[in-house]
Amino acid sequence: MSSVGERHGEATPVGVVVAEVTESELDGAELLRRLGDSSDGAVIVFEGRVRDHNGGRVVVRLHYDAYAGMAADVLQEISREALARTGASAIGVQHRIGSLEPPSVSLVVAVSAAHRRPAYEASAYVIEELKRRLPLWKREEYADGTSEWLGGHTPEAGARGDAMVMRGTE
Amino acid sequence: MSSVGERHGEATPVGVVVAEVTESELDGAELLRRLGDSSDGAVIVFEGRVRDHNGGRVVVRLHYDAYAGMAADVLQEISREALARTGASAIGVQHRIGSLEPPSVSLVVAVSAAHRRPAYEASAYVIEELKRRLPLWKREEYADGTSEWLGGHTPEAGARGDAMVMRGTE
Amino acid sequence: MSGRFPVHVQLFGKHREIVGSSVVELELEAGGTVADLRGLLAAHPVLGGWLGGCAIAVNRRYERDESVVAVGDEVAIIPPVAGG
Amino acid sequence: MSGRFPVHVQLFGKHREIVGSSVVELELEAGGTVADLRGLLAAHPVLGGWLGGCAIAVNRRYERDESVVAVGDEVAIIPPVAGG
Repeated sequence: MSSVGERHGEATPVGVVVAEVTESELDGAELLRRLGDSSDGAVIVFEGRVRDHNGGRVVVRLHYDAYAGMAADVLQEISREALARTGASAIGVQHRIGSLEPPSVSLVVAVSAAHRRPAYEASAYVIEELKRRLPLWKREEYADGTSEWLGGHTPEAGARGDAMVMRGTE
Repeated sequence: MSSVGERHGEATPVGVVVAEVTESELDGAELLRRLGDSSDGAVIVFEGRVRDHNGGRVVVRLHYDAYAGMAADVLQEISREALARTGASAIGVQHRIGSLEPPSVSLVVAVSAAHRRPAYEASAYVIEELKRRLPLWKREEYADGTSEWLGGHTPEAGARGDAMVMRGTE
Repeated sequence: MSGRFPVHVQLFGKHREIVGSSVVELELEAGGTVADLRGLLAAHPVLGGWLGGCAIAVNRRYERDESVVAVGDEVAIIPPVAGG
Repeated sequence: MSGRFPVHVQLFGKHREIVGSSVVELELEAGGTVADLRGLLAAHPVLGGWLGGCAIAVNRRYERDESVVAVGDEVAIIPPVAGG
């Protein structure tokens, strides 16, 4: 894996390896292998998986819908913010869309960094922020044949962390 | 993977899947596959890897020495504490010993949980605590042929988190 | 610029389901803002009751009520998001 | 119990290197504690200068200075640990 900048420095930003919304099956192991060069002492992979129950109801399927074009931009933006805030060296993030059955992987967030703390911080930041502003929705389908769109967060205009940008009349 | 307790409850403790010190090569992907049943919405795998530099010096090899019998007990104990504190459902932790070259994996910590927060908390707890009290040492070997045992933490007697146990005359 | 221009508002999640379409077409006055767009959406017979907690994205960015919408802008209503 | 008994103290990391062995043998008085053991180690010609920040493990648990060491206990000096 190629790196940018000093080979033996503490900060070797490799950047955003992948930031995508996809209908393909996800595999955290793939990013675990791809991320990290020889100056990275820590790699963390988070997999979000579809659970077979929620709030006491049996879940048979989760359907994810996304504003695909915007979602990829938002994932890219969140990843860059996480790198800038924490000094982590590389991030890969993938969110699956379509119909998923338990225990399919719906989300993979992978981070590499020189040390463990920036790796944890970047990983948590990406997940918290994507829950806040990734234009993506899920409908749970239950064993009794009913289904429900799950409530979530209202994204804030201009809420782009360190990189707040306004537009229009302001 | 078998689980203990309620299949659809929020807390289904599966326990400590593995807690070992080993001379064999480590692979986080293996635990990523093993951990998590259909009630777990989050799986995190942390890989600690040998870096090719430290404090400005080029590292060619890291030699890990352990008090093997005790180390396995300590990993088991830390893992149980992490499960009890966070409500995570399963943990696997492996530390490699012997001579490792960059970017070999020296440590794998894998956690599954119903939700992401307990997964992160348990993962961080295991790593922080093992750095505090796992009887294991590392000697860095540098490009110039010199080597050095790295300084670390002094383990505290009775420092066993929630499960503090005394012995002897007290 | 004067007069009215068409805006194709993209729908997602529950909105798409209740409207039975992935887009609604509205007409905005020149110089119209995100707030004006929200006013038109509130008057929509089906969507009107389902705008609580929604954001508006213009050209793939979340925009404040004061932002002006221009001819050709890509506009979408974003119901509360729930990724992960 | 009275008299003295042998204690085989396991060494690790730098200790093993400087002593050139994985064990040192000491004799402890019956009823002797971890503190007594530390006293004997401090008098060791090689180890004496390398005990800063070390813990003592008895039967694979870190023990306080007051803890009594008994015949047959598994004893080890634990230099500052550095896992990860």
